[in-house]
Amino acid sequence: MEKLEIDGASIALDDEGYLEDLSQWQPAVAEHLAAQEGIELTDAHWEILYLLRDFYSRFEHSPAMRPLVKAVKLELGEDKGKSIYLMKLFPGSPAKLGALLAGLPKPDNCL
Amino acid sequence: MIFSLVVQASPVQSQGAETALRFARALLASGHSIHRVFFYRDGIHNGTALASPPQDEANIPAQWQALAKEHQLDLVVCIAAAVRRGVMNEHEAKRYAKDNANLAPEFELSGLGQLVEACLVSDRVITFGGRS
Amino acid sequence: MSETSILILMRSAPYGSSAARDALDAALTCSVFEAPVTLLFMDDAVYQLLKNQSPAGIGQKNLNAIQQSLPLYDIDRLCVDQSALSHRGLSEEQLSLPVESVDAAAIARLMAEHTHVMSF
Amino acid sequence: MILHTLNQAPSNKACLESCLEAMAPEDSLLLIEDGVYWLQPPFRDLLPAEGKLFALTPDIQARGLEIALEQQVDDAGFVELSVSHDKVVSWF
Repeated sequence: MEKLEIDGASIALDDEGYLEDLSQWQPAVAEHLAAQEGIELTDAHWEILYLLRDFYSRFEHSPAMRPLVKAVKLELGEDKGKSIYLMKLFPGSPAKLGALLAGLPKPDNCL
Repeated sequence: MIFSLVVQASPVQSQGAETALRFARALLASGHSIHRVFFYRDGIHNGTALASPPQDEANIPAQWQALAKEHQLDLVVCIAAAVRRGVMNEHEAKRYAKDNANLAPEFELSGLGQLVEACLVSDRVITFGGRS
Repeated sequence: MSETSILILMRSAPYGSSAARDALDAALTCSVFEAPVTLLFMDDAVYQLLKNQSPAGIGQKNLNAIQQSLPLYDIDRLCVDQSALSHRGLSEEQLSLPVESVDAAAIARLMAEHTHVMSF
Repeated sequence: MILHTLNQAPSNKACLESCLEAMAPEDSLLLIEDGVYWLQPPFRDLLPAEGKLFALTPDIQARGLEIALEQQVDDAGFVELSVSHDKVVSWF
Protein backbone atom coordinates (compact mmCIF):
# COMPACT_ATOMS: atom_id res chain seq x y z
CA MET A 1 0.00 0.00 0.00
CA GLU A 2 1.31 3.41 -0.97
CA LYS A 3 2.09 6.06 1.63
CA LEU A 4 2.58 9.82 1.44
CA GLU A 5 5.02 11.45 3.83
CA ILE A 6 3.97 15.01 4.57
CA ASP A 7 5.44 17.08 7.42
CA GLY A 8 6.43 13.91 9.22
CA ALA A 9 2.92 12.45 8.96
CA SER A 10 2.46 9.16 7.14
CA ILE A 11 -0.69 9.10 5.01
CA ALA A 12 -1.88 5.74 3.70
CA LEU A 13 -3.51 5.55 0.28
CA ASP A 14 -5.60 2.74 -1.14
CA ASP A 15 -4.54 1.10 -4.38
CA GLU A 16 -6.43 3.70 -6.43
CA GLY A 17 -4.79 6.59 -4.60
CA TYR A 18 -7.69 7.60 -2.32
CA LEU A 19 -6.94 8.37 1.35
CA GLU A 20 -7.47 5.47 3.74
CA ASP A 21 -8.23 7.92 6.56
CA LEU A 22 -10.18 10.90 5.24
CA SER A 23 -9.46 12.99 8.35
CA GLN A 24 -5.78 13.18 7.33
CA TRP A 25 -6.57 15.47 4.41
CA GLN A 26 -5.00 18.92 4.32
CA PRO A 27 -4.17 21.22 1.40
CA ALA A 28 -0.60 19.92 1.25
CA VAL A 29 -1.99 16.42 0.67
CA ALA A 30 -3.94 17.67 -2.33
CA GLU A 31 -0.81 19.32 -3.70
CA HIS A 32 1.22 16.14 -3.36
CA LEU A 33 -1.47 14.00 -4.94
CA ALA A 34 -1.97 16.50 -7.76
CA ALA A 35 1.76 16.57 -8.47
CA GLN A 36 1.67 12.78 -8.84
CA GLU A 37 -0.99 13.29 -11.52
CA GLY A 38 1.08 15.99 -13.19
CA ILE A 39 -1.28 18.76 -12.13
CA GLU A 40 -0.24 22.04 -10.53
CA LEU A 41 -3.13 23.29 -8.45
CA THR A 42 -4.33 26.80 -9.30
CA ASP A 43 -7.12 28.88 -7.77
CA ALA A 44 -9.43 27.41 -10.39
CA HIS A 45 -8.65 23.93 -9.05
CA TRP A 46 -8.99 24.95 -5.43
CA GLU A 47 -12.46 26.42 -5.81
CA ILE A 48 -13.64 23.10 -7.24
CA LEU A 49 -11.88 21.08 -4.54
CA TYR A 50 -13.48 23.16 -1.80
CA LEU A 51 -16.82 22.89 -3.54
CA LEU A 52 -16.40 19.10 -3.53
CA ARG A 53 -15.55 19.09 0.16
CA ASP A 54 -18.60 21.26 0.83
CA PHE A 55 -20.76 18.88 -1.25
CA TYR A 56 -19.50 15.98 0.81
CA SER A 57 -20.11 17.66 4.14
CA ARG A 58 -23.67 18.57 3.12
CA PHE A 59 -24.71 15.44 1.29
CA GLU A 60 -22.46 12.75 2.83
CA HIS A 61 -21.26 11.30 -0.45
CA SER A 62 -18.96 12.21 -3.33
CA PRO A 63 -20.89 13.41 -6.37
CA ALA A 64 -21.03 11.69 -9.72
CA MET A 65 -20.25 13.85 -12.75
CA ARG A 66 -23.77 15.05 -13.41
CA PRO A 67 -24.53 16.48 -9.95
CA LEU A 68 -20.98 17.86 -9.78
CA VAL A 69 -21.53 19.87 -12.95
CA LYS A 70 -24.87 21.07 -11.64
CA ALA A 71 -23.42 22.04 -8.25
CA VAL A 72 -20.60 23.96 -9.95
CA LYS A 73 -23.10 25.75 -12.17
CA LEU A 74 -25.16 26.78 -9.15
CA GLU A 75 -22.17 27.93 -7.08
CA LEU A 76 -19.73 29.28 -9.63
CA GLY A 77 -21.87 30.15 -12.62
CA GLU A 78 -22.73 28.94 -16.11
CA ASP A 79 -19.22 29.28 -17.54
CA LYS A 80 -17.68 26.89 -15.05
CA GLY A 81 -20.64 24.55 -14.72
CA LYS A 82 -19.72 22.63 -17.83
CA SER A 83 -18.09 19.25 -18.09
CA ILE A 84 -15.53 20.57 -20.59
CA TYR A 85 -14.31 23.13 -18.05
CA LEU A 86 -13.96 20.48 -15.36
CA MET A 87 -12.27 18.08 -17.77
CA LYS A 88 -9.58 20.68 -18.43
CA LEU A 89 -8.87 21.06 -14.73
CA PHE A 90 -9.15 17.39 -13.82
CA PRO A 91 -8.49 15.35 -16.97
CA GLY A 92 -10.03 11.92 -17.38
CA SER A 93 -12.80 11.75 -14.84
CA PRO A 94 -13.28 15.03 -12.94
CA ALA A 95 -15.64 13.41 -10.43
CA LYS A 96 -13.12 10.69 -9.53
CA LEU A 97 -9.95 12.74 -9.70
CA GLY A 98 -11.58 15.67 -7.90
CA ALA A 99 -12.76 13.41 -5.07
CA LEU A 100 -9.28 11.89 -4.82
CA LEU A 101 -7.55 15.27 -4.55
CA ALA A 102 -10.20 16.66 -2.20
CA GLY A 103 -9.68 13.80 0.22
CA LEU A 104 -13.10 12.22 -0.30
CA PRO A 105 -14.20 8.64 -0.95
CA LYS A 106 -14.31 7.45 -4.53
CA PRO A 107 -17.72 8.36 -5.97
CA ASP A 108 -20.09 5.39 -5.92
CA ASN A 109 -22.32 6.09 -8.84
CA CYS A 110 -19.80 6.49 -11.61
CA LEU A 111 -20.22 4.76 -14.92
CA MET B 1 -39.15 -10.81 -25.37
CA ILE B 2 -36.12 -9.53 -23.47
CA PHE B 3 -36.22 -9.98 -19.70
CA SER B 4 -33.97 -8.88 -16.88
CA LEU B 5 -34.33 -10.19 -13.35
CA VAL B 6 -33.39 -8.42 -10.14
CA VAL B 7 -32.69 -10.75 -7.24
CA GLN B 8 -32.72 -9.13 -3.81
CA ALA B 9 -33.39 -12.34 -1.87
CA SER B 10 -30.59 -14.32 -0.29
CA PRO B 11 -30.32 -17.97 -1.36
CA VAL B 12 -31.12 -19.69 1.93
CA GLN B 13 -33.04 -17.41 4.24
CA SER B 14 -35.89 -16.62 1.89
CA GLN B 15 -37.59 -18.35 -1.01
CA GLY B 16 -37.22 -15.52 -3.49
CA ALA B 17 -33.94 -16.65 -5.04
CA GLU B 18 -35.36 -20.08 -5.80
CA THR B 19 -38.50 -18.53 -7.30
CA ALA B 20 -36.28 -16.37 -9.51
CA LEU B 21 -34.28 -19.39 -10.61
CA ARG B 22 -37.42 -21.34 -11.56
CA PHE B 23 -38.76 -18.29 -13.38
CA ALA B 24 -35.48 -17.95 -15.27
CA ARG B 25 -35.65 -21.59 -16.35
CA ALA B 26 -39.26 -21.21 -17.46
CA LEU B 27 -38.36 -18.06 -19.41
CA LEU B 28 -35.59 -19.82 -21.30
CA ALA B 29 -37.78 -22.84 -21.92
CA SER B 30 -40.45 -20.61 -23.51
CA GLY B 31 -37.90 -19.08 -25.86
CA HIS B 32 -37.52 -15.68 -24.21
CA SER B 33 -34.12 -14.18 -23.63
CA ILE B 34 -32.56 -13.03 -20.40
CA HIS B 35 -30.47 -9.93 -20.86
CA ARG B 36 -29.13 -10.01 -17.33
CA VAL B 37 -29.76 -11.23 -13.81
CA PHE B 38 -28.72 -8.50 -11.39
CA PHE B 39 -28.06 -9.49 -7.78
CA TYR B 40 -28.50 -6.68 -5.27
CA ARG B 41 -28.80 -6.32 -1.49
CA ASP B 42 -28.64 -9.74 0.26
CA GLY B 43 -29.21 -11.29 -3.16
CA ILE B 44 -25.48 -10.98 -3.71
CA HIS B 45 -25.02 -14.11 -1.56
CA ASN B 46 -26.26 -16.10 -4.56
CA GLY B 47 -22.84 -15.41 -6.06
CA THR B 48 -20.79 -17.23 -3.48
CA ALA B 49 -18.67 -20.15 -4.63
CA LEU B 50 -18.60 -21.57 -1.11
CA ALA B 51 -22.25 -22.46 -0.42
CA SER B 52 -22.27 -26.03 0.93
CA PRO B 53 -25.72 -27.24 1.96
CA PRO B 54 -26.19 -30.93 2.84
CA GLN B 55 -26.18 -33.18 -0.23
CA ASP B 56 -29.94 -33.77 -0.10
CA GLU B 57 -30.80 -30.07 -0.10
CA ALA B 58 -30.92 -27.55 -2.92
CA ASN B 59 -27.79 -25.55 -3.60
CA ILE B 60 -29.17 -22.39 -5.15
CA PRO B 61 -25.82 -20.70 -5.92
CA ALA B 62 -24.67 -23.88 -7.70
CA GLN B 63 -27.91 -23.96 -9.68
CA TRP B 64 -27.33 -20.39 -10.90
CA GLN B 65 -23.83 -21.40 -11.93
CA ALA B 66 -25.12 -24.39 -13.88
CA LEU B 67 -27.85 -22.36 -15.57
CA ALA B 68 -25.36 -19.65 -16.50
CA LYS B 69 -23.02 -22.20 -18.07
CA GLU B 70 -25.79 -23.83 -20.02
CA HIS B 71 -27.28 -20.58 -21.36
CA GLN B 72 -24.37 -18.11 -21.21
CA LEU B 73 -26.29 -15.94 -18.78
CA ASP B 74 -24.98 -12.55 -17.71
CA LEU B 75 -25.06 -12.84 -13.92
CA VAL B 76 -24.02 -9.51 -12.41
CA VAL B 77 -23.48 -9.01 -8.71
CA CYS B 78 -23.61 -5.42 -7.41
CA ILE B 79 -20.03 -4.66 -6.49
CA ALA B 80 -20.80 -2.20 -3.69
CA ALA B 81 -23.32 -4.55 -2.06
CA ALA B 82 -21.00 -7.55 -2.44
CA VAL B 83 -17.77 -6.01 -1.20
CA ARG B 84 -19.58 -4.66 1.88
CA ARG B 85 -20.72 -8.20 2.66
CA GLY B 86 -17.39 -9.85 1.98
CA VAL B 87 -18.16 -11.44 -1.37
CA MET B 88 -15.43 -10.66 -3.89
CA ASN B 89 -13.48 -11.88 -6.88
CA GLU B 90 -9.68 -12.11 -7.13
CA HIS B 91 -9.37 -8.52 -8.30
CA GLU B 92 -11.31 -7.04 -5.38
CA ALA B 93 -9.70 -9.40 -2.89
CA LYS B 94 -6.35 -8.02 -3.98
CA ARG B 95 -7.59 -4.45 -3.83
CA TYR B 96 -8.82 -4.90 -0.26
CA ALA B 97 -5.81 -7.03 0.76
CA LYS B 98 -7.88 -10.14 1.54
CA ASP B 99 -6.41 -13.63 1.51
CA ASN B 100 -9.23 -15.22 -0.46
CA ALA B 101 -11.78 -14.57 -3.15
CA ASN B 102 -15.17 -16.30 -2.96
CA LEU B 103 -17.23 -15.17 -5.96
CA ALA B 104 -18.08 -18.02 -8.32
CA PRO B 105 -16.52 -17.52 -11.76
CA GLU B 106 -19.94 -17.52 -13.48
CA PHE B 107 -20.72 -14.22 -11.77
CA GLU B 108 -19.30 -10.80 -12.53
CA LEU B 109 -18.94 -7.88 -10.13
CA SER B 110 -20.14 -4.57 -11.50
CA GLY B 111 -21.88 -1.35 -10.53
CA LEU B 112 -25.52 -0.40 -10.19
CA GLY B 113 -25.21 1.07 -13.66
CA GLN B 114 -25.67 -2.49 -14.92
CA LEU B 115 -29.09 -2.53 -13.27
CA VAL B 116 -30.11 0.70 -14.97
CA GLU B 117 -28.70 -0.44 -18.31
CA ALA B 118 -30.74 -3.64 -17.96
CA CYS B 119 -33.86 -1.48 -17.48
CA LEU B 120 -33.05 0.50 -20.60
CA VAL B 121 -32.80 -2.50 -22.90
CA SER B 122 -35.30 -4.98 -21.41
CA ASP B 123 -39.00 -5.33 -22.16
CA ARG B 124 -39.63 -6.62 -18.63
CA VAL B 125 -37.70 -6.16 -15.41
CA ILE B 126 -38.88 -8.40 -12.60
CA THR B 127 -37.78 -8.10 -8.98
CA PHE B 128 -37.57 -11.07 -6.63
CA GLY B 129 -37.38 -9.86 -3.07
CA GLY B 130 -37.06 -11.09 0.46
CA ARG B 131 -38.41 -9.02 3.33
CA SER B 132 -36.16 -6.05 4.26
CA MET C 1 -42.71 4.87 -25.22
CA SER C 2 -39.57 6.53 -26.50
CA GLU C 3 -37.82 7.12 -23.21
CA THR C 4 -37.35 4.49 -20.53
CA SER C 5 -38.54 5.84 -17.19
CA ILE C 6 -38.20 4.14 -13.84
CA LEU C 7 -40.42 4.29 -10.78
CA ILE C 8 -38.67 3.37 -7.55
CA LEU C 9 -41.17 1.96 -5.08
CA MET C 10 -40.10 2.16 -1.44
CA ARG C 11 -42.01 0.68 1.47
CA SER C 12 -39.47 0.36 4.31
CA ALA C 13 -38.57 2.67 7.16
CA PRO C 14 -35.00 4.01 7.25
CA TYR C 15 -32.14 2.61 9.37
CA GLY C 16 -33.84 -0.61 10.58
CA SER C 17 -32.87 -2.13 7.25
CA SER C 18 -30.70 -1.01 4.36
CA ALA C 19 -33.71 -0.78 2.02
CA ALA C 20 -33.88 3.03 2.01
CA ARG C 21 -30.18 3.49 1.27
CA ASP C 22 -30.18 0.77 -1.36
CA ALA C 23 -33.19 2.28 -3.12
CA LEU C 24 -31.65 5.76 -3.08
CA ASP C 25 -28.38 4.45 -4.49
CA ALA C 26 -30.32 2.86 -7.35
CA ALA C 27 -32.19 6.13 -7.93
CA LEU C 28 -28.98 8.18 -8.05
CA THR C 29 -27.54 5.73 -10.57
CA CYS C 30 -30.62 6.09 -12.77
CA SER C 31 -29.87 9.80 -12.91
CA VAL C 32 -26.24 9.18 -13.88
CA PHE C 33 -27.58 7.18 -16.84
CA GLU C 34 -30.02 10.01 -17.58
CA ALA C 35 -33.01 7.74 -17.14
CA PRO C 36 -35.92 9.75 -15.72
CA VAL C 37 -36.73 8.45 -12.26
CA THR C 38 -39.60 9.04 -9.86
CA LEU C 39 -39.59 8.04 -6.20
CA LEU C 40 -42.75 6.67 -4.63
CA PHE C 41 -42.92 6.39 -0.84
CA MET C 42 -45.54 4.00 0.56
CA ASP C 43 -46.10 2.38 3.97
CA ASP C 44 -43.24 2.94 6.43
CA ALA C 45 -41.08 4.50 3.72
CA VAL C 46 -42.75 7.83 4.50
CA TYR C 47 -40.61 7.81 7.66
CA GLN C 48 -37.56 8.09 5.42
CA LEU C 49 -38.55 11.69 4.74
CA LEU C 50 -38.96 12.88 8.32
CA LYS C 51 -36.83 15.91 9.19
CA ASN C 52 -34.18 16.09 11.89
CA GLN C 53 -32.71 12.63 11.50
CA SER C 54 -29.44 12.24 13.34
CA PRO C 55 -28.16 8.67 12.99
CA ALA C 56 -24.56 9.23 14.10
CA GLY C 57 -25.34 7.37 17.32
CA ILE C 58 -26.22 4.21 15.41
CA GLY C 59 -23.26 4.43 13.08
CA GLN C 60 -25.21 5.18 9.91
CA LYS C 61 -25.16 7.92 7.33
CA ASN C 62 -27.83 10.59 7.47
CA LEU C 63 -30.50 9.84 4.91
CA ASN C 64 -31.68 13.46 4.99
CA ALA C 65 -28.25 14.51 3.68
CA ILE C 66 -28.46 12.24 0.66
CA GLN C 67 -32.08 13.29 0.08
CA GLN C 68 -31.07 16.96 -0.03
CA SER C 69 -28.82 16.18 -3.01
CA LEU C 70 -31.68 14.73 -5.10
CA PRO C 71 -32.36 18.00 -6.97
CA LEU C 72 -28.72 18.03 -8.11
CA TYR C 73 -29.36 14.61 -9.64
CA ASP C 74 -32.47 16.02 -11.36
CA ILE C 75 -34.64 13.76 -9.24
CA ASP C 76 -37.44 16.21 -8.61
CA ARG C 77 -40.47 14.02 -8.35
CA LEU C 78 -41.00 12.58 -4.87
CA CYS C 79 -44.46 11.09 -4.51
CA VAL C 80 -45.85 10.22 -1.12
CA ASP C 81 -48.84 8.01 -0.50
CA GLN C 82 -51.31 10.34 1.22
CA SER C 83 -52.94 7.51 3.18
CA ALA C 84 -49.56 6.27 4.48
CA LEU C 85 -48.89 9.77 5.82
CA SER C 86 -52.29 10.20 7.44
CA HIS C 87 -52.26 6.69 8.95
CA ARG C 88 -49.07 7.65 10.72
CA GLY C 89 -50.37 11.01 11.88
CA LEU C 90 -47.84 12.85 9.72
CA SER C 91 -48.18 15.94 7.62
CA GLU C 92 -46.11 17.22 4.72
CA GLU C 93 -44.62 19.99 6.87
CA GLN C 94 -42.75 17.34 8.85
CA LEU C 95 -40.93 16.11 5.75
CA SER C 96 -37.45 17.12 4.67
CA LEU C 97 -38.30 17.86 1.05
CA PRO C 98 -41.26 19.10 -0.96
CA VAL C 99 -43.34 16.13 -2.05
CA GLU C 100 -46.29 15.38 -4.26
CA SER C 101 -49.10 13.82 -2.29
CA VAL C 102 -50.75 10.96 -4.19
CA ASP C 103 -53.95 8.96 -3.68
CA ALA C 104 -54.72 5.43 -4.85
CA ALA C 105 -55.75 6.48 -8.34
CA ALA C 106 -52.61 8.60 -8.75
CA ILE C 107 -50.43 5.69 -7.56
CA ALA C 108 -51.98 3.41 -10.16
CA ARG C 109 -51.35 6.10 -12.77
CA LEU C 110 -47.69 6.43 -11.71
CA MET C 111 -47.21 2.70 -12.11
CA ALA C 112 -48.86 2.73 -15.51
CA GLU C 113 -46.87 5.76 -16.73
CA HIS C 114 -43.38 4.45 -16.03
CA THR C 115 -41.65 1.83 -18.14
CA HIS C 116 -40.45 -0.20 -15.17
CA VAL C 117 -41.27 -0.27 -11.47
CA MET C 118 -38.46 -1.35 -9.15
CA SER C 119 -39.45 -2.36 -5.62
CA PHE C 120 -37.35 -2.08 -2.48
CA MET D 1 -52.20 -3.41 -17.47
CA ILE D 2 -49.88 -4.54 -14.72
CA LEU D 3 -49.15 -7.90 -13.11
CA HIS D 4 -48.61 -7.48 -9.38
CA THR D 5 -46.85 -10.30 -7.54
CA LEU D 6 -47.13 -10.63 -3.78
CA ASN D 7 -45.13 -13.03 -1.60
CA GLN D 8 -46.14 -12.04 1.93
CA ALA D 9 -48.33 -14.08 4.30
CA PRO D 10 -51.51 -12.64 5.88
CA SER D 11 -49.59 -11.44 8.94
CA ASN D 12 -48.18 -8.76 6.66
CA LYS D 13 -51.52 -7.18 5.92
CA ALA D 14 -50.00 -3.81 5.00
CA CYS D 15 -48.26 -5.40 2.05
CA LEU D 16 -51.53 -6.65 0.54
CA GLU D 17 -53.35 -3.42 1.35
CA SER D 18 -50.73 -1.30 -0.41
CA CYS D 19 -50.73 -3.63 -3.37
CA LEU D 20 -54.53 -3.40 -3.65
CA GLU D 21 -54.36 0.37 -3.28
CA ALA D 22 -51.93 0.58 -6.20
CA MET D 23 -53.87 -1.80 -8.45
CA ALA D 24 -55.90 -0.39 -11.31
CA PRO D 25 -59.15 -2.19 -12.24
CA GLU D 26 -57.52 -3.81 -15.26
CA ASP D 27 -54.48 -5.09 -13.29
CA SER D 28 -53.95 -8.67 -12.08
CA LEU D 29 -52.58 -10.13 -8.87
CA LEU D 30 -50.36 -13.22 -8.77
CA LEU D 31 -49.83 -14.73 -5.32
CA ILE D 32 -46.47 -16.44 -4.89
CA GLU D 33 -44.50 -17.98 -2.02
CA ASP D 34 -46.20 -17.18 1.33
CA GLY D 35 -48.65 -14.95 -0.53
CA VAL D 36 -50.71 -18.04 -1.41
CA TYR D 37 -51.99 -18.21 2.18
CA TRP D 38 -54.23 -15.25 1.33
CA LEU D 39 -56.37 -17.74 -0.60
CA GLN D 40 -57.47 -19.40 2.66
CA PRO D 41 -61.16 -18.78 3.44
CA PRO D 42 -60.79 -16.13 6.19
CA PHE D 43 -58.89 -13.80 3.85
CA ARG D 44 -60.36 -14.62 0.49
CA ASP D 45 -62.85 -11.75 0.42
CA LEU D 46 -60.04 -9.21 0.52
CA LEU D 47 -58.65 -10.39 -2.80
CA PRO D 48 -59.59 -9.27 -6.31
CA ALA D 49 -62.23 -11.30 -8.14
CA GLU D 50 -61.39 -14.43 -10.10
CA GLY D 51 -60.21 -13.43 -13.51
CA LYS D 52 -57.84 -10.92 -11.99
CA LEU D 53 -56.43 -13.34 -9.43
CA PHE D 54 -53.74 -15.96 -9.98
CA ALA D 55 -51.59 -18.14 -7.77
CA LEU D 56 -48.46 -20.18 -8.32
CA THR D 57 -49.23 -23.91 -8.12
CA PRO D 58 -45.87 -25.16 -6.77
CA ASP D 59 -46.25 -22.77 -3.82
CA ILE D 60 -49.81 -23.94 -3.09
CA GLN D 61 -48.80 -27.59 -3.26
CA ALA D 62 -45.68 -27.05 -1.18
CA ARG D 63 -47.79 -25.65 1.64
CA GLY D 64 -50.43 -28.37 1.62
CA LEU D 65 -53.24 -25.98 0.85
CA GLU D 66 -56.50 -27.08 -0.67
CA ILE D 67 -57.62 -24.19 -2.70
CA ALA D 68 -60.35 -23.83 -5.24
CA LEU D 69 -58.97 -21.28 -7.62
CA GLU D 70 -59.43 -21.67 -11.33
CA GLN D 71 -56.43 -19.70 -12.31
CA GLN D 72 -53.55 -21.57 -10.81
CA VAL D 73 -50.42 -21.24 -12.89
CA ASP D 74 -47.14 -23.10 -13.08
CA ASP D 75 -43.80 -21.40 -13.77
CA ALA D 76 -44.53 -21.27 -17.49
CA GLY D 77 -47.85 -19.64 -16.64
CA PHE D 78 -46.03 -17.02 -14.57
CA VAL D 79 -43.91 -16.29 -17.64
CA GLU D 80 -47.02 -16.01 -19.83
CA LEU D 81 -48.63 -13.59 -17.40
CA SER D 82 -45.52 -11.42 -17.33
CA VAL D 83 -45.61 -11.29 -21.12
CA SER D 84 -49.35 -10.61 -21.42
CA HIS D 85 -49.15 -7.72 -18.94
CA ASP D 86 -47.21 -4.52 -19.66
CA LYS D 87 -44.97 -4.80 -16.60
CA VAL D 88 -44.56 -6.61 -13.33
CA VAL D 89 -44.61 -4.91 -9.93
CA SER D 90 -43.32 -6.95 -6.98
CA TRP D 91 -44.68 -6.63 -3.46
CA PHE D 92 -42.60 -8.20 -0.71
